[in-house]
Amino acid sequence: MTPSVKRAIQDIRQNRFLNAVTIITIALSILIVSAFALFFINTNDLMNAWKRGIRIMAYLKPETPQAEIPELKKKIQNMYGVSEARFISKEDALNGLKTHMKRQSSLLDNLRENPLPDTFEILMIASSQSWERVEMLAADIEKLSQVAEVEYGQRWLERFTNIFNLFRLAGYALGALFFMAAIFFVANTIRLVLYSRREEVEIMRLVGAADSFIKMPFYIEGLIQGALGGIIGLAALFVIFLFVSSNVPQDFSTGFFHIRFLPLPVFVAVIFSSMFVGWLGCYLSLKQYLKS
Amino acid sequence: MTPSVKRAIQDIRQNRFLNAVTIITIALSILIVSAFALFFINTNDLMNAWKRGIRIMAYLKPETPQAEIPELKKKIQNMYGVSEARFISKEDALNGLKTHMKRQSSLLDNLRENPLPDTFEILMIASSQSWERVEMLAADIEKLSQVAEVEYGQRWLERFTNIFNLFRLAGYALGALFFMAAIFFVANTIRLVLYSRREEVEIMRLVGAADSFIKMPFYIEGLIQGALGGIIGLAALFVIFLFVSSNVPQDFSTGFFHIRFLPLPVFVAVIFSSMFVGWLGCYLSLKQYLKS
Amino acid sequence: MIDSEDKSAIIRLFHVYRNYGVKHALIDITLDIFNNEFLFISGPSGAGKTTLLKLLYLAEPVSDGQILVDGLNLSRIPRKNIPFLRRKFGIVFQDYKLILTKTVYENVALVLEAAGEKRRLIHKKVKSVLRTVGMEQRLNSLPPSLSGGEQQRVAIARAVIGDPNIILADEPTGSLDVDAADLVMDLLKKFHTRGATVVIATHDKALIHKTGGRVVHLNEGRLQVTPEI
Amino acid sequence: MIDSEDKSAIIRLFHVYRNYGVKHALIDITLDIFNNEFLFISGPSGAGKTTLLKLLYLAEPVSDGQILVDGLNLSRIPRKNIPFLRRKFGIVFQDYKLILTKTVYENVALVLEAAGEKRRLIHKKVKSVLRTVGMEQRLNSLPPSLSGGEQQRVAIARAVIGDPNIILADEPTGSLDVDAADLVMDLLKKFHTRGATVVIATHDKALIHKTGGRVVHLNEGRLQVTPEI
Ligand SMILES: Nc1ncnc2c1ncn2[C@@H]1O[C@H](COP(=O)(O)OP(=O)(O)OP(=O)(O)O)[C@@H](O)[C@H]1O
Ligand SMILES: Nc1ncnc2c1ncn2[C@@H]1O[C@H](COP(=O)(O)OP(=O)(O)OP(=O)(O)O)[C@@H](O)[C@H]1O
Ligand SMILES: [Mg+2]
Ligand SMILES: [Mg+2]
Repeated sequence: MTPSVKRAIQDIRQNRFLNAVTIITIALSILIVSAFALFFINTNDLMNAWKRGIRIMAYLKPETPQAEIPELKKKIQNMYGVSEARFISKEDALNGLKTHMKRQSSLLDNLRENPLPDTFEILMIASSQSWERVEMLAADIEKLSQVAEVEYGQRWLERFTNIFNLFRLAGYALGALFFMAAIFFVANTIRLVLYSRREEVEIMRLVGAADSFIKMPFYIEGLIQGALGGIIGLAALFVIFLFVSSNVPQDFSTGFFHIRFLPLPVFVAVIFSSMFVGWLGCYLSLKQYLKS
Repeated sequence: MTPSVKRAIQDIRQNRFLNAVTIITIALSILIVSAFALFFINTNDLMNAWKRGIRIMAYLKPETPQAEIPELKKKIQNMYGVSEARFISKEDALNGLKTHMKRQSSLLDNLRENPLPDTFEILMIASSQSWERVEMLAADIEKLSQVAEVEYGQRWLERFTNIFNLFRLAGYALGALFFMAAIFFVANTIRLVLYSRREEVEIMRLVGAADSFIKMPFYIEGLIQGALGGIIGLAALFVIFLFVSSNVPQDFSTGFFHIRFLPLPVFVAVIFSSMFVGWLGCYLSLKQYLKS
Repeated sequence: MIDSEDKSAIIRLFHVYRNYGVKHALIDITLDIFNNEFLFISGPSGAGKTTLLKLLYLAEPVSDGQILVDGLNLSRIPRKNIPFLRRKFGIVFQDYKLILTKTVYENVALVLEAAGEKRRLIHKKVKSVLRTVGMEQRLNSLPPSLSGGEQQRVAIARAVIGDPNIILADEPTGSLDVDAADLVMDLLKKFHTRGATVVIATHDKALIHKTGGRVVHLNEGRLQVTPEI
Repeated sequence: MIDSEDKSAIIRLFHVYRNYGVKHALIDITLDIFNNEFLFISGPSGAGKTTLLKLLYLAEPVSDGQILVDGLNLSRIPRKNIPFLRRKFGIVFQDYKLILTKTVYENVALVLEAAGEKRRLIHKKVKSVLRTVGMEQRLNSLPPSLSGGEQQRVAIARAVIGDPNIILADEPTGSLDVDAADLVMDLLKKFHTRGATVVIATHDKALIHKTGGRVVHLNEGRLQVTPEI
């Protein structure tokens, strides 16, 4: 063990209260920011699951020959953003309408001929979706010679997307705010801690210690505090996560989307960021005290 | 001005750095918590606007005489949670269906007789809505002798409500977390500030100052810091609010719901809470230093 | 030569011990300090002089034994009455214990403010006492900008401003040159003349010889009472 | 009587001034301190003794004038080299300046650690120097649990442990009884004999008379050079 590390550990022991305060502050900040990240990741999953519900219906012209269908299908499937194109013949469509209308299906029994067109139901790739992309794709499909008309989404789906964008905007604003606040709280706590130890720093300088000698243990402490704070914060988040996710309505998490914890890379990134923040807090504060 | 207030003001001047740190910490905490409150208030507004879209359709039995309609309407309107019951005759319904079906409306032209029933469209009071209430009300209406069948909402509306409940649950969890964290950060900052002033407190005690004499200026400082922090935090939130709300898609805020800032009572409550937190932070920390 | 006029004890110690862990700072101290006495507690570095004073104003509790101050048993004083006990004393701390963020004026005024005195009176008294110790020019200085001796003089001013019954002075002239020390001793004698009991802890034998008064000698925590000089 | 054997100046002050706002703490000081000299700076409280020492180790800059230490012009030393200047000095601060959260051992060891010494050597040296000042029993005590004199002895130990070229001691015996003071002065003389330059700031005339050496007298910031005693 190098002398600096030894001094850092000694120092942590000698200033238990101050170290505990710093570690808890970092842990809480990490908890907040990563709770936000967790919320966001899951909301995004949810949004994608929802968007998988967006489908474009392309009604074909009545005169389209059956033979062109497979080629047309291929054409649509090769378009950018399309994940699947399912052909629904006009007979299937009528049957579907009958089941769907249930109570009013009697009025369909009296038809002389099937008035419905052949249809392609087109699903989109979740990741590449936005309301604009859906519209662009729909316009492209409409340009195909066999397609009579295109219908996509319902009014509510558009509305929902708009609402979600509002959520997302507010979410980014809040997230950025929390993130900066967390950095401030940590830097600030470290600054107050060093403020209450400024005499010690001053004495070391007076007896001939170089700035690097003085700083080193503080930096190491900052890294240790950052690592501990990050681990504690994520552990706390996991406990809260378990609690919340066990309270989510069953049909929800077993349904079309699963609540999940932070993925491993994010997890590791959080710990490293936490260590970086611990170090940075020391760096900025020490710079101030060692200036003159 | 009482001596304590004078001493508090002197004290703020003599410890500018420490006071600035405390005030900024309180301001940031207030900013975070009230940003969350703002987000929540608006989301709730949005949710209510959405829910106003939930309507129960009560299809009447074909044999119901026209004469019973007004009485039935009155009956439904008096039911708990109902805001409006609108009668739609079977003719109106068929016309509506024709416009709605557009492309397929040709198939309705061939009908021998109108197969649709008379209908009541029932709107609910926004505030008293939950999925359970909608279901209860629907069940009650179905019990009416003239009612053949009840239809309410669509699958997606139920789903949306579920999603929103998930949002709400996660939101409460996050909100509670932020709130506690903010309290911790403030209490902690005050504690560190008092830690760096513990010698001063100790000296005052040694020269015969009573605890109340020592505490008073700290409390007054806490209140002043709380008030200033609260005002600064809310001002910052207002600036952020202006920025975010000017970036919200136009059809949104002009549409069925308006983004709004915190209402005045909440505003005032936040300032008072902020002062309380400032005081509480001092109280808890001083209690510790004055123990032995 | 200073005479103790009143022979009733104002401070009484009975078999007092003070231990820090295994270290015995004071061992079986039994001592009466009389009303209006001028007493020196002498002894080498680490003898227990400061510890003895600390026990009197309840900065620390005794490990064993009893102390009576003005008839009050210190171990029976409820927490909330400790400030009233301390106001009987004027204390010069060995390390001064000035508040570093407050000015000289505020440091000295603190004692009277804590006792609830009026601002006007405080102002007059602080100025006058600072003049006595020769610090009237430095009212608005902060302690870190004062020399060692100047800080000590402020500490002495703070100790006597409340017109205390008992003055406890721990090395009150340690940082002072002979002239300043004489000034301070004259001040303490003046308060003694006015009826105060003065207890001075010092290792400075020259000071004791010059001033006179009863001397008790501490050595490694034990008391060696010597006859009055 | 102590002789200065080598007459080349190790510290030179030319027309040095130090002002704090309107206050003139040092006025036109011109002084040579010779290699291996044993010099007393005497003067009453507030004369400027501590300020003079502070200028030497660059705790504060001069307001005007020049100071050379070991041939280096202090106003030309780049910031990053200040630690090396300070390592030439062993300093006893008037207020000790011990780190309150570190043990006696750690406080003293700090100087050698900062200079990059090996742990083994540090251990040996710290123990030996603490023995010399009679504090070998208190290695693991924190400064607040030491008596005033004990703290001062630790401060002295820290000042001499680096085997400094120049020892600056500000009232090094102010909190010590006669025996402990003699011990400390003997220690300083020993370092002087080994070749160190010793500068002692004190108001204690008795100490000066007893020890001998050159004396310069400060009064209200002005130097009055008296002939060698
Ligand atoms: N809190 C403490 N913990 C451990 N030991 C202590 C504590 N306070 C004092 N001591 C020890 O008790 C002994 C007496 O200390 P005290 O301060 O009373 O000495 P003193 O007579 O005032 O000496 P000086 O003249 O050097 O000030 C010393 O050895 C000191 O180290
Ligand atoms: N930072 C400062 N600001 C203002 N005045 C100061 C400052 N430092 C020192 N002084 C003043 O300069 C004068 C000289 O102070 P210095 O500490 O050098 O005295 P000293 O000779 O060491 O006295 P003592 O024997 O009492 O320690 C004093 O009057 C002091 O108040
Ligand atoms: Mg003492
Ligand atoms: Mg001095």
